[in-house]
Amino acid sequence: TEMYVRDALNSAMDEEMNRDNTVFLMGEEVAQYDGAYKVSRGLWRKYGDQRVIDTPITESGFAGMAVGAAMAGLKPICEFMTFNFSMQAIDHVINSAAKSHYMSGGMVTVPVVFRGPNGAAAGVAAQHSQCFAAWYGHCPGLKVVSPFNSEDCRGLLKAAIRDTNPVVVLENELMYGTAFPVSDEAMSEDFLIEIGKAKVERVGKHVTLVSHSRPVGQCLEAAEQLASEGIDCEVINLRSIRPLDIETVQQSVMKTNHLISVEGGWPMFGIGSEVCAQIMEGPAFDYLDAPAIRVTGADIPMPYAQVLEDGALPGVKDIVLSVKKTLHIQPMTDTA
Amino acid sequence: TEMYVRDALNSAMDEEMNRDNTVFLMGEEVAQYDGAYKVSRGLWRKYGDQRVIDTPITESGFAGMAVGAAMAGLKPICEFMTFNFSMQAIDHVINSAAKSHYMSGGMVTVPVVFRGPNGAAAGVAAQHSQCFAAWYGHCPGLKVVSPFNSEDCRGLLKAAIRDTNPVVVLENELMYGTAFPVSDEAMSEDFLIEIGKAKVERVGKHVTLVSHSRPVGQCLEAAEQLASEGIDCEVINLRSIRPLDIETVQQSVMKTNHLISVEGGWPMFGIGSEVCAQIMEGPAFDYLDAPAIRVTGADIPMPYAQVLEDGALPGVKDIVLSVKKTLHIQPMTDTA
Amino acid sequence: YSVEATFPIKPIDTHKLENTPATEVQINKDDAISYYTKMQIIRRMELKADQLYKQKIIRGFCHLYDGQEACCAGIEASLTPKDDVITAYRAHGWAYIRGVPVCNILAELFGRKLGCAKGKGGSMHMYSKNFYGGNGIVGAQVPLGAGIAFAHKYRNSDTVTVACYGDGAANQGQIFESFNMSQLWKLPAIFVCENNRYGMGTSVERASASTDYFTRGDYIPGLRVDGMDVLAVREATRFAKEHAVKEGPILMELVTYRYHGHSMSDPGTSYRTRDEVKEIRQNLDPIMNFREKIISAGFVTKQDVATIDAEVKQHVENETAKALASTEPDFDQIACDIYVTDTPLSIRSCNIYNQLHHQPSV
Amino acid sequence: YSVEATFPIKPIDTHKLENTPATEVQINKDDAISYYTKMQIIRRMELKADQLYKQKIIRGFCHLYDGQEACCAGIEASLTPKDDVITAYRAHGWAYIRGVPVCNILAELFGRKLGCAKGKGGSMHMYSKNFYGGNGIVGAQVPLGAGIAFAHKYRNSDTVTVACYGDGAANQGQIFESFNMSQLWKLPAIFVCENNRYGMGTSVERASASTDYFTRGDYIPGLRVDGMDVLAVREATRFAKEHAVKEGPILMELVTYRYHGHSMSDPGTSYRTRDEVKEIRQNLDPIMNFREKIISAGFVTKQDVATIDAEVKQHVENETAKALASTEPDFDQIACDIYVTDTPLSIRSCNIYNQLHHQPSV
Ligand SMILES: Cc1ncc(C[n+]2csc(CCOP(=O)(O)OP(=O)(O)O)c2C)c(N)n1
Ligand SMILES: Cc1ncc(C[n+]2csc(CCOP(=O)(O)OP(=O)(O)O)c2C)c(N)n1
Ligand SMILES: [Mg+2]
Ligand SMILES: [Mg+2]
Repeated sequence: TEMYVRDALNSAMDEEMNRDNTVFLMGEEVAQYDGAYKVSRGLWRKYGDQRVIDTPITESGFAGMAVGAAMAGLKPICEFMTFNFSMQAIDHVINSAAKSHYMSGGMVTVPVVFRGPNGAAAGVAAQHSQCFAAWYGHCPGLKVVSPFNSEDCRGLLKAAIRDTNPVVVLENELMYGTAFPVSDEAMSEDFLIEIGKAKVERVGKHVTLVSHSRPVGQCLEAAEQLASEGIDCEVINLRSIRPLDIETVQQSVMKTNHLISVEGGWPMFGIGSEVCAQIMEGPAFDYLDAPAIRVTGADIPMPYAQVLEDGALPGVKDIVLSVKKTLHIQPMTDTA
Repeated sequence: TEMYVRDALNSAMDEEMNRDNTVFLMGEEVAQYDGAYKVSRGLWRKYGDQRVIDTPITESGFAGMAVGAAMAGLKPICEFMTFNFSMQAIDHVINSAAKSHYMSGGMVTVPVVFRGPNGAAAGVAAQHSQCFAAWYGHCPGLKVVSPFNSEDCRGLLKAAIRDTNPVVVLENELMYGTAFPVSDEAMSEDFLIEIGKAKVERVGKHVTLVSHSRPVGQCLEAAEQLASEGIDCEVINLRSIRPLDIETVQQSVMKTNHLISVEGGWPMFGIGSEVCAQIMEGPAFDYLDAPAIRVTGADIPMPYAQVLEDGALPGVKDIVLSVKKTLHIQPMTDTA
Repeated sequence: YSVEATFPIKPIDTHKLENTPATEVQINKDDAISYYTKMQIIRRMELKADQLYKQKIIRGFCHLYDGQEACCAGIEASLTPKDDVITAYRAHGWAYIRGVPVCNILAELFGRKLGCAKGKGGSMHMYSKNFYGGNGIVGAQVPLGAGIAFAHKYRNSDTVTVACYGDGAANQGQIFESFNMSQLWKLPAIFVCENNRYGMGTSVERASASTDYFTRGDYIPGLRVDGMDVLAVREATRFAKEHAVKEGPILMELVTYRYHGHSMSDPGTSYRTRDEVKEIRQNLDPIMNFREKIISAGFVTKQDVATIDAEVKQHVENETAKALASTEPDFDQIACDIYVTDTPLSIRSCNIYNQLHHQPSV
Repeated sequence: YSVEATFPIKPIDTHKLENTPATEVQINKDDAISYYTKMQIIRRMELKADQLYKQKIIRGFCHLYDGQEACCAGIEASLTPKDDVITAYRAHGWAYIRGVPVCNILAELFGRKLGCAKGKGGSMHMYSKNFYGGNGIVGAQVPLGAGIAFAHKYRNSDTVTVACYGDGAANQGQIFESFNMSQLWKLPAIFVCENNRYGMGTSVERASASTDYFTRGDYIPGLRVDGMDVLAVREATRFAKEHAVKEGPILMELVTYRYHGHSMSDPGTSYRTRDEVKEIRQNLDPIMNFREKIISAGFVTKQDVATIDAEVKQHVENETAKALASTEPDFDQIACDIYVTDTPLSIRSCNIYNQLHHQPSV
């Protein structure tokens, strides 16, 4: 079967709501409007006002309410229309959700899911294009996942909903309309992907590309392109930002001896920074034949104009260039 | 002269308010109460209600107002009683302050300073102990400084106030009551420290310790201790988180061939992560005789009890241990 | 031709006010024609944007203002250029009224060099002197506006700041925080709720426990005004400005309507009926009704209006052509304007091999 | 001895309510003695904490509740154990009233194993069944409380949630956001503003454009209650609970006072006069006045009260001793309780050589 990312997310919520009537969805326009990006299409008609709830545009308030409801034993899925707006509510994500279990010595549990599109969309400029993976990944007490394809979306969102901990699910608007093949297993109602495990999306031997979300696809594309030149890339889809599955990266690096991280977010204190640092500190370091390097979003607020936006986001060409440089292969001038 | 960190900050504000009457201070309890930590002592009495303003406990509102006032040409110093509370206002720090100059194509300027104590204090538990250096450092459009001693505080805060860009000044409550010698030059009313430059606090040849804020002092202590064992540490005080002065770190590493980062914040996507990644990507990498490693806060929400709190924050012993391990010197058992 | 006329306006509801605005307003011919022309230009510009969006010349978010023209035109009519305005992402009309030529607005939407934000901001982020945008974050412009008002007060000027927000935004906590501080410090702020009945797809009753937006400042006095009548809005703003300068903050709810969907991806028909839109277009349109008024007052003839309309149309066409002729921003611009800087800066690109260059600010 | 009595209470101001609470309340002897004893235990516990703070056995933040005892005791008197409560960082009194023994509260303050949060939370973070803390972030507990109320409604139970906040917190935007959603969805929530006249060093008039806190829910009905009278608070809460279950949210302002400074670093004398504190202690003390009442009602004699007081004192001493006897948490605990987990986790310590171990949850 092929399945759109949007439908993968939708079916994950649908099945979990069906399975457990303490699961409910709240957020702006999630009910009657079917979701700003139609991710919750049909759920309100199916589950009604009590379990699919349109909120006012008050992120701090409704995210706090989701956390409160979770403390009281429900399993809220709190949608941020985009994660940019989670900044208005971030105190609740961190101080109310992530820290309460610890602060209470294990007494309070917060089985809430925060989800919504993260990172850049198209033509929406600086305030609507931020990637929050590193910020949320910074904070103990949270789990943070960043699915790439439909299978990831189903398995990780279902796992997130069943998790007793607060989980941040970073979706990608640019992927909602993309279809991916999905295995029968992944279509099962009990298909869960363990949070904290990366996936080797493509086996290769010359260089490891480690990425999350949409850029995983760009890594796969770059790998295709490079394959035609005899360069064999291993592509790792991190899937989970916290916990970060460094072991899978390490094993890969011990084989390929080269590492490049690829992400859409800003470079400084980003996902690649942590991967590089952990690799440096760990057993795979001695296997590196070249320094690990990062491909990232440019270190700028997102511009609106297409030509500038294109330059602000990593593309296949940045990956190809970086692979060739790392492997000391003279890149052709036009890819630079 | 000796000067307390608190007084360094206080004198910096006082002098800049004296110099430029568009500079004003706003925040909770900054006026009549003299500041929750007495950093603004005397300013209200000197400058009055118009320029030293007690706000209600509404961070989102008053931080937004500070940004608006800055857009309109004033130079607000916006105090967060602690940076933990800046989470309620972080949308304004990022989306209103950091991004506006770019989004407006250079038309809007936001000369605001956000300041207050950052990171752990003593016995205040998880919600009051977070370090925001990496979060703010992640975001282009902001400048972020993290002073260590009295000289840093004077020079960086004064530079921040005069800067036409939004600057986040991350102070440290545990240092407010510490006195440091201050040079005559640093007592000058025009003493400014360039934002974006690190300082070599101690010259050494065996290993580079790079740090910011209070842990710089711990690095210096560790260096003293290690000196008695013949190990000569170079200690770099980053001073600025964004821009990050990697050149100074690189130069040092090229000399010492060993690098350890030291910070009070959480490890993942932290300051050390970025330092390690940039070193790996840059010219100093080939000079490393051992992998760069990180000393950080433990990856846990801050516990309250002293014995746990001690274990959650890096200490001199963690630095000493890490130096010895990096230099392949057998640490004595009791330092482990 | 007459040169002056008096019109009745719908009574303005008040909250915690002793005085009330007038129920009749006087207007002279030049002003009337000017309001009409400006509203018409905004209308035409928005329709042009709609058309170009469909042609994929505009991309991403784009929020149109047609239907609400009387709000910005009426407020501006009672402001001076030294008063300040800040609004949300539905900013095209405001940008124009505050002095940005149509070609720079459209060029911004096209992402071109000529754009009023150099193509970096897009639909939501337009600015000009004494106009602070354009803000993509619902509610965020309100504390910013209160801060701008704070600056007026700090400088002892007799100007005001207008901070606009939608009915959806009206529930945001930071707005209540701004109300509180503005009132405590008696800031010269006019808070304007442009109530167009929906926030994206949610009608006011589903989002707001009280839809009497003009009363939601509690201790802040309020006015509820016909936002489809430029004269009512002008009069209310005159009143509000006087209050704001003398006494402190005041709130205006402008009851209005948006014809388009929320943004270009919203057909705007799932949460409201086509009949509703049609009825408002027919009966309450701010431009059509004002046209009737200026004709009946004897300011202009039908023929004159047709001439104005044709000129407006031509103007927007010309401006569109100018905007379309503008090229994309130079790639070098990508890393400029991040900071105000005296010296060039090196900025990290997507890979570590090609640095970007931040030129010094001019 | 009498077993039942009736007392007048100060008239309760109301906002948007047709009915009003009673102006006289009946109380029986057992309840009266129980309220008295509980308030007295809280008072003694707080004084003990003060003493031990000065001895440096308690460290960091510590916010005492003495003066406000009638608030938690009165509310609790009209709740069932299935109703929920959440409050701010001034949480000791509430923790006790909601069932945490004094020794576990004090042990938490000492950072000991016996602490009700295992020593991990400290003064601001105490919890028990149906008591959700204890929150260090001003205002944050209010949407949390609304969310808990949402859960009650979701489950169709007839219980309520009480969410307490201070006069300083009352200006926080997230509170207004919570009001709006609670009213839209008719949640069984009682919002309680414990107005003790100051938020840290700022008096209510300097922080709040309206100090009529009971009216600040706008469309939410409100009560202003003498927060120094346990019976008034009990009656208001009874009324409020009835309303909340049937109609939806309601707000109670409890006018009260804190004797101590804001926290232990605040002597509490720079922003208010010693005379003010003294006067309130003498005339309005919730415990002293209630003692008069129960004596005058014939529930107890002076002698009985002295016995209770002595027992309370002894109880708090005993509990203190137990708490002091408790040891520091095992260092292994440092990395536990971060997550709910079935399997052990390895957690990074401050250096890369010594991993910490997160045990599975029990
Ligand atoms: C904080 C935040 N939350 C959500 C959004 C997404 N969003 C953009 S506009 C909008 C509706 C706003 O409605 P209203 O305030 O009535 O303004 P109108 O669109 O009617 O002009 C929403 C939910 C946003 N931009 N910012
Ligand atoms: C969001 C936030 N801002 C600031 C603080 C610091 N702070 C703690 S308590 C307090 C005063 C609160 O006053 P009030 O709400 O009246 O409660 P009270 O202390 O009187 O019980 C302040 C400013 C905080 N903890 N959280
Ligand atoms: Mg609207
Ligand atoms: Mg108070």
